[in-house]
Amino acid sequence: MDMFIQLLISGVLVGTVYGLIALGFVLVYKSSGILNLAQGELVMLGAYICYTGINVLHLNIALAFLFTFAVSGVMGIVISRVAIRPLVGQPLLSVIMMTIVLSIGLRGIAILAWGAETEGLSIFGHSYYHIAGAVVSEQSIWAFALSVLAVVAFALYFQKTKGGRAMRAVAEDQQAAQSVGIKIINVFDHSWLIAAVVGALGGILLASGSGVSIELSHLGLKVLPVVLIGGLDSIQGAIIGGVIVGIAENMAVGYLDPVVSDWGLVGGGLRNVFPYILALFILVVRPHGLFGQKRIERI
Amino acid sequence: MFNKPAGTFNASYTKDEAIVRTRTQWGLLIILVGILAVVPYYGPLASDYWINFLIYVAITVISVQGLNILTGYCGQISLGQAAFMAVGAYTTAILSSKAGWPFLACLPMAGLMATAVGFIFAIPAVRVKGFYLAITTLAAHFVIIYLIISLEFTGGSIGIYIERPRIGSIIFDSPQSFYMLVIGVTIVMTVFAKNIVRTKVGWAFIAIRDNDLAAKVMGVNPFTYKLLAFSISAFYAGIAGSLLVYHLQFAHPEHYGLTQAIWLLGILIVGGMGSINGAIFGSIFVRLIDEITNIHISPALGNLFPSLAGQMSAALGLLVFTAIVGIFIIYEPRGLSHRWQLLKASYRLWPFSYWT
Amino acid sequence: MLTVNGVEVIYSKVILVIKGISFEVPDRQIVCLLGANGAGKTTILKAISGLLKAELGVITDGHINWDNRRIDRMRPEEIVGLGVVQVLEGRRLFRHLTTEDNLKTGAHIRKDHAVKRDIDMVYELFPRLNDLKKRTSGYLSGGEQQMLVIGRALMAKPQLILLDEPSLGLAPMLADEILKKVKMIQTEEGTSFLLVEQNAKATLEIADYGYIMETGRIVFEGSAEQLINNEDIKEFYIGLSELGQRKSYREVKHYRRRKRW
Amino acid sequence: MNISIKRAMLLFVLLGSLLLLPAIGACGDDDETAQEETAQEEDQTPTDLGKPVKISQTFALTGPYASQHKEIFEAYEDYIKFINDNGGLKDTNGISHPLEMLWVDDKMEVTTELSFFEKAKADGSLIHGSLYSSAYGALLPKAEKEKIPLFCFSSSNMVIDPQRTGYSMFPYYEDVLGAYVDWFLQTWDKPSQPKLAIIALDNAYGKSALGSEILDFIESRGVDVVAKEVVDAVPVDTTANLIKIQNADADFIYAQVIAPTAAVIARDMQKLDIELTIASPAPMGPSALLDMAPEACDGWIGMLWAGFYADDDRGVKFMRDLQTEYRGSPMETDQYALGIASVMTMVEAVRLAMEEVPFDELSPEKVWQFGINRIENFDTEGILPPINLGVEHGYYGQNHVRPVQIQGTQIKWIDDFIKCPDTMAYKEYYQTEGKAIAEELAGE
Repeated sequence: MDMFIQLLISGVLVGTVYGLIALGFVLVYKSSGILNLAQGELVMLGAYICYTGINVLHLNIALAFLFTFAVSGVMGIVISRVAIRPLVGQPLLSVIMMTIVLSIGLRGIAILAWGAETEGLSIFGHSYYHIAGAVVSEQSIWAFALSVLAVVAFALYFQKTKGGRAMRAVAEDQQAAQSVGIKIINVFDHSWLIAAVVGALGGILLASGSGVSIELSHLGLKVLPVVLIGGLDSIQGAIIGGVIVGIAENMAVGYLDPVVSDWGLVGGGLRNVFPYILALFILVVRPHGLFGQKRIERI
Repeated sequence: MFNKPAGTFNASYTKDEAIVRTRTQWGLLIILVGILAVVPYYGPLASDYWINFLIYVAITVISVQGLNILTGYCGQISLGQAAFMAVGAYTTAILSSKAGWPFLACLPMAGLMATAVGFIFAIPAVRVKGFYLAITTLAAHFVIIYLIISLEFTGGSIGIYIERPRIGSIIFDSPQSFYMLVIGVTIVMTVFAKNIVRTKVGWAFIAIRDNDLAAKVMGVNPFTYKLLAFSISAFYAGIAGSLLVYHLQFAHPEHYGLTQAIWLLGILIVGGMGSINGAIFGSIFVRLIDEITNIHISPALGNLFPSLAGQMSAALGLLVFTAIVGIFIIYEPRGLSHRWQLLKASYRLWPFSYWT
Repeated sequence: MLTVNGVEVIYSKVILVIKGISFEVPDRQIVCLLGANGAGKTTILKAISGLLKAELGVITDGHINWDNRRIDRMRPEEIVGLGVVQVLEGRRLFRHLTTEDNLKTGAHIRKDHAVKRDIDMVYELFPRLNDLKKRTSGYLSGGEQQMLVIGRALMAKPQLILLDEPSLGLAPMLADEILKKVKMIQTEEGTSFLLVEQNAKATLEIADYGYIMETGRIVFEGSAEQLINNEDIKEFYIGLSELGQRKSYREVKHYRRRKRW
Repeated sequence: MNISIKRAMLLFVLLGSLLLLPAIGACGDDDETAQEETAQEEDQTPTDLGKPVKISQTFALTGPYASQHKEIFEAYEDYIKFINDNGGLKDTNGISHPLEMLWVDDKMEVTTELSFFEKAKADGSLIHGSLYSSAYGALLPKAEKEKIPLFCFSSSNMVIDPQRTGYSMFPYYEDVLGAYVDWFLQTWDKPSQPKLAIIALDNAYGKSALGSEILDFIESRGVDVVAKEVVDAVPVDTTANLIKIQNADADFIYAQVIAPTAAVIARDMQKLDIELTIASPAPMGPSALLDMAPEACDGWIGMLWAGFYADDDRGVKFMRDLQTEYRGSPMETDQYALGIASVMTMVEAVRLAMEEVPFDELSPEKVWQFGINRIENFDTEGILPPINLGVEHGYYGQNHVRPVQIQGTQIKWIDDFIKCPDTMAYKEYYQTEGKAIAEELAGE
């Protein structure tokens, strides 16, 4: 029982960060219809930029966060202008490949700038708390709190402001949005900016636990089952999907690994694969995820 | 459809459907095959290094042909091709090393096994489309590689060694002989692909790619044909994987990473989707650039800037791939095959090449 | 005043859709474009509003002027900024936004603070929308949706509205009501309209001037009265013969094949 | 139309410039040949400098092992510079030859690895090295066929057996785990059966600790393996795995991971208040762990093959001097030490062969025959225990590990070199049959 609660709580804490990263992903998809497979690299770069802010520029933590957001935001806009704008109206494969290629290029840039070494990123305290029968680290509480804060801030922005409305309008109908004078490419820039910033925040939060490395970009791939489960175009789906994946991972390690281990799968190791298997099953039942909209297609 | 020589008209449907239409084309084809046969023995490419490279390009061509049928013709994006290659490779490795099956039995079995696995993963995949499909195939990749690395009989994380292929009493031991074998299979698979896409099945694929709802209305069942496309594509991947494992003589899960799948898609884009020639051009072009960058330039660059050697060379390959594929996506989404068409057209229509 | 001068539009680099047409929309007037499906009416509207570019359409010849400024090379948002707003065919709402949010997006390009007042003005014009303020617009009825898209266009404070088939898929009564509102907007606000319609009879009742398009060309033009009284127009677009009887479709077609403007 | 022409032109310019890349590469080659020519000219004048002697090595400077491999890469560079600054290698005629390393970043792609191997072969490399099993496995059949000596930096026992022309001079992962179990049992004084938990990285390197042979071995020592956990290379959270270990009531842990993984595990262990002996094999890199999780890694043990850490052996001093000279300051990372040990051995094999074979007749096969097979009790002066390679010596390479521990902010040796047990039951195979094959190869 103790184990169950511990796994549940750590799953929720990590899952919120996944949800945050998935949010950036969903946003780009909604506004520009582009599957951003480079989200993992935005996460990784965010962590590196923050590392530079703290360890090279010797900024304090708040400034380092702002520095990271500013640099990532600019990067998001540059990506949007250089790589994404030419893709308007291109076939799906081109769009998907472009983001994949982008992810490879960003990894190249990161290696060029920071080398491929692993660095520690210690920004939160290292104390531990007992909450509801589980032990949680200060780092994961911060990660949870900041993710929730970011999600709420984002939701308010999306619902209440002119920019947010423009994004929602573009997400619904690009041509109609153009017809009322919304500049679509600005909205693209906007969504990439936000995707880069929430990605960077997610990167900092994750790296504060596991250190900064190129491999951090693989955590970006965790976003994919999240959005498959939640639905590519649903913001609440992203958050809930994130939490589901966080919990599912932990439960898979805790309860399924021993089972499959007995079946002959050495050591289990379902952590990464289980969310995908779950996503595959959900897709069979609900091809648009739990919260995704079913698109009505016309010939 | 400007791929017919000017002034050449087809007098019958049989002729219209023929793969090779004119005598010149027959001639060129024979010369090409002749060149391919001579290359490992004479000329600048007659070294182990280049033969190794050509073998790898040929294996890539097979895999890309499969992906081309699925993605280029049927419009279904797949990131799972590397994993299906792994299925073919491991089928071969296990049957050959543990059960002693000969090459001629292993090769088709590898294809069929990959087809079977592809079929299983195609069932959820054909229900979804677009981006969901892309991620679903990604899921297939992770699950397959996970199973390979976790199971005992696949050699797990250790890998499996296998012997050189043999047919009857001939052992394909030298690079040259293995090259011949691979080229032979590649030609057969390419002709097969060409045949698939010009038949009714091929047109059904294209109908689904262009609009699967419309295809459905026209009586093409998208579900069946998508499954078929997935299966054919996986079959090609299986054959390619089988040849690759014979080439390496070693099966290891790390050889079939996601990067490989991405490379295959990149090659498809550079070559030109929905074109049999494109798959060949793309494979040669991208692999050549990759080879030159990784093997020749990146260490040289590293030696030039010793303090940054690691960074430079590691980043270079990634950036070059990004540049090539990115440029093609933005400036020439129809790929090299389109350029080739233009070239051919301007040659045929010369001096009246105002068609373009 | 909008002047379209010798415009030619090509789609996807091969399909010539508009074959050089010229017309004008004077200030404070309702001008209608009539024609069969595929005549290129929607295309010319999109050419004016700049939305064509997103659809791989290109204006290859001619020019479009609005108040003596060339607008055919401008981006859609710039054209909206100059006071020319298109209302797309098929009631293209932002279906998951509320009625009020839809109206707010209509004012996207505006920087002033009178948005709230203008929203109230739209509610005054379409009182039914007032009751549905907080409703998700996707759940409105067809007529309400059409009112909302017109209202949304009004939020940009346009001088010219390009209105594409407002009565499409609406019951005749609702269609008439919408057209009446259009007339009302024109007289009260002084907004001019370029109206594309299939329902020629009702349209010509409110229009000042009309053009007939067929396969990418303007084949006939005249004031609303002239058009109404023209026999051919009656025949093809209003569907009445001289005797005031509806002709069978086959006969019309047959005749049409024979006669070309 | 204009736009498309412009685009086409741009495309061709860009592609053209890409195709220029080989030209640049060729320029590099030209330089080399130019160097060779000048070297040849110098040959005739009695300045004692001959053609370069080439060795080749691949690294994975991209991917999960990048940071380790970069240190190893630097070690190779420094040592080769050192050899060349000290006159290069002398051939049978007493002429000195500079040493040259051909290398490539294989990005963990086997095809690059294989391609480079063929190129190195064509360029006259005498000995080849790769760093991890998946690449090594694909090279071995080719190397074997042409009798090219092939070094695998770190490997699992299964990949490398039976040895013919492929070598790992460091102990196998399985054997290191065996050594750790034995080492732990020395101090086990409780009456109960000791319980071991294994944490493995989710890849080939990690999972080699979970092979059935090694598990059988551990069982044969009377140790119960109570948990087999698999974690990501860069995990977010290992709480679930550690709770299982906690619940299984393990007495000690073996973590076949790399430093970023270890950092997360260390923190989670602290969080869950798990205080058990935990050790990792060499690729983990205790110095990197200390950088990443200084507050949580106290007590972590590294079962190292070589390393720095305040030893006053001559070899360690040598490495420190090397780093000071070529890198500005001593960095003292354990991967560097492994790199030095490895390149030293490779160069030693070439040197031994050059003593026997005239320079013009040098070939990989000769290096294998007269170099590797003559490496007996090769002394790295304290970096590693004496190394034995080749047919006559009972063991290929050296099979010792030495534990270090992170104590506060220091890393300290806590024991001397320990001989690893032979954990593979079928090891007898290459003591008999495998040896016969090797002898047969040597006899040809």
